[in-house]
Amino acid sequence: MKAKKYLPFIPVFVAYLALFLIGETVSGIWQLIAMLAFYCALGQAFNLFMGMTGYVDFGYVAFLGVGTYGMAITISKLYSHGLGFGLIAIGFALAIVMSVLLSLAVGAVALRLRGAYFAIATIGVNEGFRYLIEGAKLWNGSEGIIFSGPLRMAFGRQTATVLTTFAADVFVFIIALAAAFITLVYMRGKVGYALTALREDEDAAKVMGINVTKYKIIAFITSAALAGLLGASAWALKLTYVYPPDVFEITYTVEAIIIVLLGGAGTLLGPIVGGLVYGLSKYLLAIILPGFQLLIFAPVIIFIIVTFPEGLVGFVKLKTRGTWLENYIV
Amino acid sequence: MLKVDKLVSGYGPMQVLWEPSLNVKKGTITSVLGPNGAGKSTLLWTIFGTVKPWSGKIYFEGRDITFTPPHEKVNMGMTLVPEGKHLFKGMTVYENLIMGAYRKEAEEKLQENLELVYTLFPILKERAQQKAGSLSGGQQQMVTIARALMTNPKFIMLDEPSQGLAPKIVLEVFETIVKLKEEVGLTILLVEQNAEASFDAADYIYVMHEGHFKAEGRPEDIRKSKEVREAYLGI
Amino acid sequence: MPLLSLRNVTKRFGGLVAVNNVSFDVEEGEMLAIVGPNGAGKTTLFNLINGVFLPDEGTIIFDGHDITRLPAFKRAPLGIGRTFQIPRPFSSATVRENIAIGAMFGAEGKKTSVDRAMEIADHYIDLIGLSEHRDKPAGGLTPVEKKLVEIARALAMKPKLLLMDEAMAGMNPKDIDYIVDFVRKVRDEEKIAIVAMVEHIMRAVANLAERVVVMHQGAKLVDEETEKALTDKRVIEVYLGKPPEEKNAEG
Amino acid sequence: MAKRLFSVLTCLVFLFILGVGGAGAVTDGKIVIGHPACLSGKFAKAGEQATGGIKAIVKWVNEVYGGVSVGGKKLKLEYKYYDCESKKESVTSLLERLITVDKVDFTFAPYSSGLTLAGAPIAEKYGVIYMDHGGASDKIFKQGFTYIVQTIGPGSRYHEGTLDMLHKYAPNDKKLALVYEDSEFARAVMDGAREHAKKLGYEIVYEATYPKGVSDLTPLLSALKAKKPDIIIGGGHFVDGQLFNRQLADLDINPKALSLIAAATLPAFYDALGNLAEGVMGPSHWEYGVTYSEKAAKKAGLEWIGPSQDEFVKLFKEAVGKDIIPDYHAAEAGAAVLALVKGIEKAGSLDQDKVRKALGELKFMSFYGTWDIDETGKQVGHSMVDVQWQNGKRVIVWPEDAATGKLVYPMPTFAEKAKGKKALPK
Amino acid sequence: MVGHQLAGNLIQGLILGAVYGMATMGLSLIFGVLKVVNVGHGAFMMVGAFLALSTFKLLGLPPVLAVPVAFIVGMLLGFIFYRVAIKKLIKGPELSSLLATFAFGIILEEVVKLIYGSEHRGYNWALGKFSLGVTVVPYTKLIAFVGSILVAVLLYVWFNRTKAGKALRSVVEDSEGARVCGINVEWEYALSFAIGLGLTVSSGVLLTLFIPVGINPYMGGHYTLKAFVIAVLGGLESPYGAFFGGLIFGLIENGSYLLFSSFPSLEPFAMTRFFSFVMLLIILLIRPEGLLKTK
Repeated sequence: MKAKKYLPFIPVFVAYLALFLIGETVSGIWQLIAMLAFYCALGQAFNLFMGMTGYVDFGYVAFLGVGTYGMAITISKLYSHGLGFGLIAIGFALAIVMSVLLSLAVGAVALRLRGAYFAIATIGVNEGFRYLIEGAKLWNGSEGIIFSGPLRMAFGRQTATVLTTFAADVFVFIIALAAAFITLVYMRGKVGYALTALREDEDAAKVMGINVTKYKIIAFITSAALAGLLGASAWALKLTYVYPPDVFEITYTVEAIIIVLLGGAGTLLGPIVGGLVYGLSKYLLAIILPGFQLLIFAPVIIFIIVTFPEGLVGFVKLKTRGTWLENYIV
Repeated sequence: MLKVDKLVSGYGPMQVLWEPSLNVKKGTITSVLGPNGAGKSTLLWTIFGTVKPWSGKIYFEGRDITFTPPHEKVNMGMTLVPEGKHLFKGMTVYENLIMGAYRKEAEEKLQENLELVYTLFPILKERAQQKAGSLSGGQQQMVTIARALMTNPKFIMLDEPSQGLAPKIVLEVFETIVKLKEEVGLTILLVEQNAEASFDAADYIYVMHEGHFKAEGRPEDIRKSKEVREAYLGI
Repeated sequence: MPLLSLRNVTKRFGGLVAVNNVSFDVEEGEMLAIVGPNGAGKTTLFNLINGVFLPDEGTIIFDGHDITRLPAFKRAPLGIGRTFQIPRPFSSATVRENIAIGAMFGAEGKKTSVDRAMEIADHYIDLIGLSEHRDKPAGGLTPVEKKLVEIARALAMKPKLLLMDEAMAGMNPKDIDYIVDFVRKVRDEEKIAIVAMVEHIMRAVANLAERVVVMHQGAKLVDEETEKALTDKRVIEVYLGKPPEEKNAEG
Repeated sequence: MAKRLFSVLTCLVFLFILGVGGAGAVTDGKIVIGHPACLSGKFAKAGEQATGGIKAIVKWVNEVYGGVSVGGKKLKLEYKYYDCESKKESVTSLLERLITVDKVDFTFAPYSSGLTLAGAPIAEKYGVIYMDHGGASDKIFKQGFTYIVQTIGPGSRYHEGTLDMLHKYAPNDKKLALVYEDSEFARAVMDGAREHAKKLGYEIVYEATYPKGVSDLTPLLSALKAKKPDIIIGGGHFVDGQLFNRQLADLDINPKALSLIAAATLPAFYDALGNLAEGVMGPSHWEYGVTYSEKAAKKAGLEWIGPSQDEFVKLFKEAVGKDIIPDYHAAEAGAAVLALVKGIEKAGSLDQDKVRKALGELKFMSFYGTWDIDETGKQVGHSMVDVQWQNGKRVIVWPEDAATGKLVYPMPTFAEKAKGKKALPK
Repeated sequence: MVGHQLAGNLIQGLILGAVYGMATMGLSLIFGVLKVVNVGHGAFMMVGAFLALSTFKLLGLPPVLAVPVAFIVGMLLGFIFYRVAIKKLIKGPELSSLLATFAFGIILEEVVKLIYGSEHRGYNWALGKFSLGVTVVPYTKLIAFVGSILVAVLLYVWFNRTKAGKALRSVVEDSEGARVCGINVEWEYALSFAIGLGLTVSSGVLLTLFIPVGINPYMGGHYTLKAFVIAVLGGLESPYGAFFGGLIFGLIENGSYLLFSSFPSLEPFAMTRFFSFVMLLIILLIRPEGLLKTK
């Protein structure tokens, strides 16, 4: 009974493991795999909140942004203190703290709103925050932080290269897996049932004794913390620089939405499928038709959305209901 | 006037209508009775075309209108008075009525129909410039019926006209429905939960349950049938 | 001490007084019907008791707690369950999950694990006779089945007081009898006080309730034992309308 | 439905295999340059120019120059590029693909300091030379990367020449206003300009920045108007420069000289503003009309390489298939190819470290001007030119030895320009 | 002096605000009728900007003549996109239509890039200017201002005085009610999507009268964001609310600059943006139905 609940984690784990192993064994495609993992992780973390609550956080990228800053600030300020890998750990910790703090602030304001109003309020937070950084010259303002140098000085050439071109991506894998696992734990626990209830009917849920605000905030914070970690690894540690317009770019939220919807909102496997479809098709089009890929890509999105409104995994889930696969595809 | 043959429809994967067949004679009031969820409203919405039929046929004055879109059905002289308050709350009573005369043929007869409506519901003339949303429940129901009359129909379908109204208002509404038949000469298909009121008004009754017609007949017969009353109507 | 007691409760919406200075008590294990035509203020009253609205005046005491200003989600764990006029099950969740959600967050929610909640759900599914629909999404059920799921969900909350909003509206007599019997049985077994709100199905009132509160235009009109209440002159007047000469007063 | 799903899945698997595998380019007898270019997204304009410039020079090397001589053999150049959509995620993956799957020999950075930085660790990891042709930030070269080589000049010096020139032409007009975009690059330019202005004794009467993507500068300009500056210098990118000039005209603010970085020197600037651009100046890395030639190289004692300016323009037009004049984006990318060719020939090998060493020692002149890098890879040899729009043409007015005309000072007022007055030297 | 500057800024802000307002009306209309958030909004404005550019540069005609053309082009695009995707998506999850509009935006950007390239373009339609003492206003801006108001008024008249407009209004009020009146609701949906895009594309033309430079395929992005804020200011579902929301936004954006520029450590422009987004949040909290909606 208990173990059965976690069966759906098997295909998720297998998918990420396979992706990881392909990247490891086939030489020279690690960055592609890393990009795919980034998109999967982005979808997985975003889905944790959007898929389970039905709320669309359009300003989601702000959490990645502050996470990036968390790591960037740590490395650029503390690199000379000889902290070793503790430096990275502090960076991640600061990323979590900053994204959680921001999510608390956003949640307090925006989570009272619903539908399009929530979405637009969160856009406001994202844009407003970016302009605050530039306008009040927080954290170096528009000049951003470039910290490849400090990273090298802290770890040496060799290690720094490994950190940026490999370890950062491994962290992304871990974050994706963690996001998937937390999603499943939530789904199978009281949090998930509370979220299902509030997604379907918020007032009825309240009357059932569900503290809807609490559960929304739980999902929101978890999702934000994962985003912060993702920013800290995939953007800070990997790219070693941060400019405010680059990390608060709303396109990333839209990408997260696309990934989740392509795969199927609220499903566990959806973000993986969505991330792979999205990342791979863009990548391939960029190779085959450089400069024209978006022209092809956009109609493909429309086609998929029209044909599979419940997402690819959502569609398979409906089709496999009642078969042995039911336990695995969630 | 209206003939429905083995109609099947539903929402998403859920089938609601299980092949009911029905016949409405010209100049009569036909009533469909049954509890909530029996599929009465779905029947009307499917006839009108908001809900797409899965199979079966619908004929109006001999023409096959199974897949005719709703606005064309209004052109043919058929309309529906929806359950609840589907009126334009932000517009005045007068504007609501004018919207009823949207199609050309109805617009030509606008003055004529407006007079008729004002005779039937004098209160609406008084409140013509008031926002429809500010009226009482009973008056709102009058506006929806009046608006339907403005489409210059031959045949109207009423979906639970007594829903949510105080008992004495229900009586008034049914009196009006009978007037529509007798004085205006309309053919009426009526869907109701409130069996007692329907018995007095209707010429013919169908009893619906879980998407099927379980009984049909003249009101006296249905009223007499203890079995039907006990099993389906709860009176 | 009564289980629930309302004292001089008033709720206004703009200029409209939806509930006007209403007081009454509900004893433990009692079955009370609140009767009144549409617009009498019954639903508002329910919403005040379980916290969807907060009253403008008056106090509400439940089981020794003053709950007048308590948010809705904190009232359910004290033992107030509720069903809606139009059933509102969580459509995408299965029947079993719906009922389990009740158990998870109800009066004993804190102590109830997810697995235990599922077992409780199974118990109620069997009780309401929906075993074959156990793993179907609740959205796909018929209205009557939805209503049953909703009642089971409320019962799984282990309430001391169950508020049933028009639980019988629009059902056929067979189903009404079934639900009435079912509710009586559960009440007798679990000692739940039941307050049912009824618009016009007197059959259910007569069978179900021991006492009737009649509401009219937001105020309490009658509070009597069932038989007395149903034959009360004022009640008949409210239900069948005033004499014809006053007919046009409305509006 | 199931069938459709199946076909979608099959396609996916197929695409995946295609993406992962891909045919490795055969590199024998060729030198392949890989470039994750910005052909769409926010840097699409610069990306189009850069790919055009590279294509033009590759063609010149193969057809006119006859190939790159390595170890007695003449090797042809090949150019392979993908579109990174101006996005950092794509830069890393496409750059790696170019290095590992396509097995290119040398790589080019995408445009902008940010994207250049995004790719740098990958180039470092594989030890492949990474030609920076569009990332001007000085900070890139303080990070300790070894394989990065810059062609574009560092930002801090953009406006130095402008100030020197104005100081010489109008020593008494001392009221200077600095108005720049709030970006890392433009701030570097402003800091450099401020320093230099102080040295020259300018009085900075107004200094302000505006954020990227601004659509109305009115509030800033009305404050600026009150200060009545003689000289305004600033800018940042393409759009804001056009906007700045346009709104100066709208609000009737008439400085005697106006110099804008990035925007003012592009043909699109005049195209967009028409006569209002008359007399406006801009510092530029390169302009059509500069006087760098084989002769000039000889005079300066430098080795000359590459096509003449006119040849380059012709090749560029062929490469992009449009009748547009290349701007400095194209020129600096093209010049980077020339530097690479020269470096390879000098090293006599395709070995990355040898070529990198050779590039470090290389100093030459091309149509783009002088090319010389310091030990970090930063460009130090290239000097900026100052361009002024005179009668619809870009005239190089500074430095004097490269100038093709004389500065018009003060420039006509906007009211005069609106009536059709041109900035013509007396 | 400061008073002068403020007055000047506010006048310019008012003009820009009118253009912003008109540019947001289409967004609100589409959301009001279809509950579709048009994420590709800015891309449609960009199409209008290119139409204005081509009218002036290729045909040598006053760019303002492009307004009706833009309206028709917008409507055509609207009908096509409605038919291709929106029709099937309005009944589905609300996000799917959002993605479709995003994809439409990309398609427009890439097609325009194919035709015109990614150069930043502009045109110079010189009509002279007039002075108001505190500031100078070119006649082109005046035309943009008057044009925006005119379009808003026309829309208002159309909505409230014509039969077709009333039909659309009735669909907004209650689509079932409209259906039983014989109104073809499907058609009204398509029509409102088309009109919404028509308005958006023509607002792109008017925008170029205010800012005739920087016209390029990717120019629309930040107008989309601004339009969202403005739409919420005005109540999200009401096109006129959006218009007044635009006026307010323009005034605030330009008016608060002086305030922030008195703090030397701040970047005042970015702070005005920050301020307008903070204001958005405050409004959403106190009056989520919008600042201007009376109901």
